[in-house]
Amino acid sequence: MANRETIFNLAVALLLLALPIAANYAGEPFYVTLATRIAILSLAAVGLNLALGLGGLVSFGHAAFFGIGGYTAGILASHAFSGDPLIFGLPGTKQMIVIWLVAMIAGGIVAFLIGLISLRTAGVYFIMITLAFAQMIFYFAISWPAYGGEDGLPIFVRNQFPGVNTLRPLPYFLICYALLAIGLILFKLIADSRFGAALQATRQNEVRVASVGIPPYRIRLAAFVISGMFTAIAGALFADLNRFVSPSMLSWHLSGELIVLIILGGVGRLFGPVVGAAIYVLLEFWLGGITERWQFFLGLILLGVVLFARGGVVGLIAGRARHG
Amino acid sequence: MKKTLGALALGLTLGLSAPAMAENVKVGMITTLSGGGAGLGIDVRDGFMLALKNAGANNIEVVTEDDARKPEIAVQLADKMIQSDQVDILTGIIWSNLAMAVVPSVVAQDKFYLSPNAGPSPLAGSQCHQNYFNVAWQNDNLHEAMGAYATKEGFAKPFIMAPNYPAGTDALTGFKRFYTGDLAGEVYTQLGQTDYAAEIAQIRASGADSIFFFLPGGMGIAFMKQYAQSDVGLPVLGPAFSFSQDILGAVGDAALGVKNSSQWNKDIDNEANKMFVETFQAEYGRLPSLYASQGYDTANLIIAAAAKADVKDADAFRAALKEADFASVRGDFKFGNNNHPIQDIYVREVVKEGEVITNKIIATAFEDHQDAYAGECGM
Amino acid sequence: MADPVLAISELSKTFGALKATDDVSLDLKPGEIHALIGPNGAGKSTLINQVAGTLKPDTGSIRFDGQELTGLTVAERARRGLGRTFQVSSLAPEFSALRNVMLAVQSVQGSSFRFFRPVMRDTSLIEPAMAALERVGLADRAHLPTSELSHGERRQIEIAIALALGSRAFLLDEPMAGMGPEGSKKLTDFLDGLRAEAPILLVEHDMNAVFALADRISVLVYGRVIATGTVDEIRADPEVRRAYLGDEA
Amino acid sequence: MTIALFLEQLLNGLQFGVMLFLMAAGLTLIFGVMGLINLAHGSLYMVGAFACAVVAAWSGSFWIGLVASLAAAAAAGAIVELVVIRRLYTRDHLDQVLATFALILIFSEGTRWVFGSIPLYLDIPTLLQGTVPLPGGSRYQLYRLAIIGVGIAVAIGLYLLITQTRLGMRIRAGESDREMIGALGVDVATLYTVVFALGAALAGLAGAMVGAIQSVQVGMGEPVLILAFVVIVIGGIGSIRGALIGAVLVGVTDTMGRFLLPQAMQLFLPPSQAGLIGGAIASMLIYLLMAVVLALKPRGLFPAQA
Repeated sequence: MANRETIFNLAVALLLLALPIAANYAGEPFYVTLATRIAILSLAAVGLNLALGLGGLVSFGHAAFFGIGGYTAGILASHAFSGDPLIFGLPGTKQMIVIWLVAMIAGGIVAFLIGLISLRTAGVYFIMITLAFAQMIFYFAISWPAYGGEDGLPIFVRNQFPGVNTLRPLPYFLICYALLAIGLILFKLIADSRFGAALQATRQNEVRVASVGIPPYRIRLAAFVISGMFTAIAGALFADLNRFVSPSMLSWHLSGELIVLIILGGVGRLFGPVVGAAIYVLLEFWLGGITERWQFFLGLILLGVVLFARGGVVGLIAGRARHG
Repeated sequence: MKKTLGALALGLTLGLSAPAMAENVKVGMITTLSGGGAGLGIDVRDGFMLALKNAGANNIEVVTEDDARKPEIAVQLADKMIQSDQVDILTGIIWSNLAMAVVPSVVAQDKFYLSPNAGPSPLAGSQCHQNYFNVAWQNDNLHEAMGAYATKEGFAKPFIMAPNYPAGTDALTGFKRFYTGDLAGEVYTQLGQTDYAAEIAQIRASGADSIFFFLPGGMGIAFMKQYAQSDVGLPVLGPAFSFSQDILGAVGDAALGVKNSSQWNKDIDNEANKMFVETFQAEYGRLPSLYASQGYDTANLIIAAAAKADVKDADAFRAALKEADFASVRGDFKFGNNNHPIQDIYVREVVKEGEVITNKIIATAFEDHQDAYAGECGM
Repeated sequence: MADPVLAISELSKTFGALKATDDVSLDLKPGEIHALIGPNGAGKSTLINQVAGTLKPDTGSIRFDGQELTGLTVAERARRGLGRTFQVSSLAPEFSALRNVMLAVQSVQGSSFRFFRPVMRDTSLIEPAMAALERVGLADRAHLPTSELSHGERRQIEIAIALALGSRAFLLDEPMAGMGPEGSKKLTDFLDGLRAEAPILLVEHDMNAVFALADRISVLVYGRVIATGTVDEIRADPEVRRAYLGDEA
Repeated sequence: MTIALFLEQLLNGLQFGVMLFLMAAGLTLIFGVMGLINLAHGSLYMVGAFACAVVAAWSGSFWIGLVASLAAAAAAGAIVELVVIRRLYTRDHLDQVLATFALILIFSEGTRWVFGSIPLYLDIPTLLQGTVPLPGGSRYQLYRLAIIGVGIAVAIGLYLLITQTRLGMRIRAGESDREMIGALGVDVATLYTVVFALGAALAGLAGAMVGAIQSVQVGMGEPVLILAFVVIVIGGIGSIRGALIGAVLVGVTDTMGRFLLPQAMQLFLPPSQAGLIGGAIASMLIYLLMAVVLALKPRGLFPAQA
């Protein structure tokens, strides 16, 4: 089924891989860093897209999972660095794979707890209660002194991945790119699966789903947990990219930005988050280089997209979404 | 008058840089120019640029970028400046949390970092680094000065207050390091809090004889306005941050009489400072703040070091920086073992000069003060 | 006589001052079509919604296959075999007819928590769904989005969904609404055969269909059942005549 | 701790709540009538504060500044409604969140462009300077009592407006059935512009009144915005009564939490630890309150008719 959207998606995937590699060999490693940032934010937004795009769950609190992933990386690395045991005598670690697993589990558990209460509500109430939970965690992180509070927590040397020199920009980019690819494949599989069918139907018509005997609450909760896990892994990657974690990863601005990425790219579209993240990061970088007033122009551009490009950029290019 | 001063200073600086023809230096400035707290970044940048202009230092190229007060953007910009712009020195960061995000990885990549404002304690102590120089103060310094001043003035029951975040706890710790008497109360407010009625009621009920508070930015403005209206009327002490020139205008008469600690003020009597204050006003049409003075000193430190050594020769340049052989607007200035300043800290009082509300030095809290973390630094 | 499949007893529900359901008792026996008629606003849909679980009754009980339904969610009741259609069709509008029915199939298979196999290549879902659509005569429209189908066709999808659920009782809320005479005739024939599979509680305004199909009829007026009986008994019932025709006789 | 201090703190909580109500009332009104989530409400609050500060500095009178703040915020609201917001009524909440998020960026950076980054000066009017005695020997700031008064007046005014006037009738009709009032010949477009401008004016009023005791600077609207959302969600979105009760609940919870929690912690912790931990919990308290309310009543305390 090689339709326009598939071709467009492939082109985006190839560009996101080829450009950083080219930049690296052209002696411009910074663009590799920029592409890494795009890949990581994309992965976080792919996670949110699962809840928001497929399930219609407008979470204004996904920064919570992003930050939890980040703090998992930071805390495990800092314990590995200092040699102090974590809890129950368990040591910290510098292995990314372990960190990702722990981040996923931590993100999943918190998403389960937040979802358990939040999913009782709907609409604007859901938007606001997810925001409230994220704010709770944000304030906790700021005022909890053990891991740096507002000052944040540095990761002195980027964590390790077997057989890869993660300190150099390109290999680290490739790790992030690979995880994004896995994330996109999982998203596609889930969207097309029985669970995905139930989830998308829940967004369209909750009563219908219940009256065929599928419990919408449990479907949504599962989607929210999976979504939180994706975003938590992205948070761990982001911490390693910056070699630093701070409560700003938990701020409501970040939750807003993740939503912005998705709308910019196209809600519910497979590559919506990727396209959105690429445009947002490049705009931020490009405008920031031109003028101190870049936020003003960023605002104007976002406004233009909402008002005149419904369905986001992917929608603009590949036409309306179709469901089988 | 203004012209002669400028020419004189120009001559002085040229005289200094005459021996070795200064090598080119590329400086990356990451500072906050948009969003909350942009005023501080703008002052640091303006002070820095003014110093380059006054010295005619066209061998120093500056790349300036806005971090919007977000750590992850600051880190990204640092990567860009090192990887793409190939800068030799980074500077400009205002906030401790951003400094903690950027500095360790910058110095690990063998670049120099000169802090014009933030001085978080880990960077002064256990995580100090030979390539990291702080040209402002260690975060605790101004609070320590106020603690010493409170002791000297015989206050017996201060009520102390700061926001609940690391710089806030450091502030109260710093104060208590030099004030060891009784406290009427110790309160941590929420970061970003704007209403202080509850705290003011507690102060009134606590039987305090004075108040020490650290509330930077809008929080301090809000507290001072509300406090002045409350008729509590106790003497107020604080660090310079809540009473710097950029904020006093918004607080208005409510700030008059407040004692605050600073390593700089516009009435410090030396040639460099006179020229700084004069030319800053001429250039930007406003009085300089302490942030501007720190930016100005940072630039002059770089100019002086670049005149002595090539920045590509890291060891020589580091030694040149460490000498701190420049005319600081603060007067005496030298670096301690941990590359943090050893300097005098003054007590200022907020006064009205004509229609302008500003600060005047009334006492010296510390002479040649060094921070408390220097001993933890292995250098 | 066989035990009733569905037994509603002493059910009441009020909205503010309005008694939408007033001490209603009725039952549904195996193999029968029990029609529920009454003027607009008599509380027919409210009653269906309480049985299906979308509304909570204030008092009373609903037993299905001898088990109490009170306290169970909509989804749990559906899984026990209560298949319903809605007065205003309620489908997933972006999905095709086929995918709507496939949802019911996956529910029956108890398998909504499968994350990887693409549904559109899953014959174990597609085949039963197509079979159900075929039975209601919609096989050739299976791949169109439901938002592009007519009202009547959406009704048929709902019935196909109830079939695919393998329901052991059907709650059909005005299935004939929005259908032309020919469609109504076909559906009437279809329902006639369906009762052998599972009994039907039928809310319907089309009296030709009701009189043609119903084994028993209950008449609901202002939330109360004023009469229950065979077609002939109801036709002759004076209270029903009064309620419907204003007949004083 | 004395009874007098406790009462004073209660009054502080009430005052904080009333302040939040001024902000939340406009937000909930706009949501109730138009179904719009307006993240840019905080920007209108900022517009009010800046207008008041600038005009008060120019004219020398706080009161002229106050009038200017109402006018400026209402005008800004009307313009935003005409240019942007009216295209969003038919969109889902997602588009509204993004568009009004973009408006925050535009307003904040635009204001900084015009006024710079340095906070502006705005003092309370001479008439309301000073304090009045409270029973129990304490003193209370007159201006804060005035805020409570204004808040109560606004609550009564809104109640009368909605129950007693033609405009209010239309607003209520708009809440219950949007298509219907259009069909009845009411000019819906104008009604919406008026309601939006009214909500904006309330935000502007709050900004001006609060600006006089806080700090007039770019970004001042954002923390208040989040609190206002917490308030209307607790109260039930669209309900003015809910906003009032929600606001007072949040105000009192926050103030009493900040006041009492550190003291309670002192029972088993050293003072500076107690302050830290108590403060940390206090800062999460209102979000906790919101989570509890929504867990028990998913549509808030006073759900408006759907």
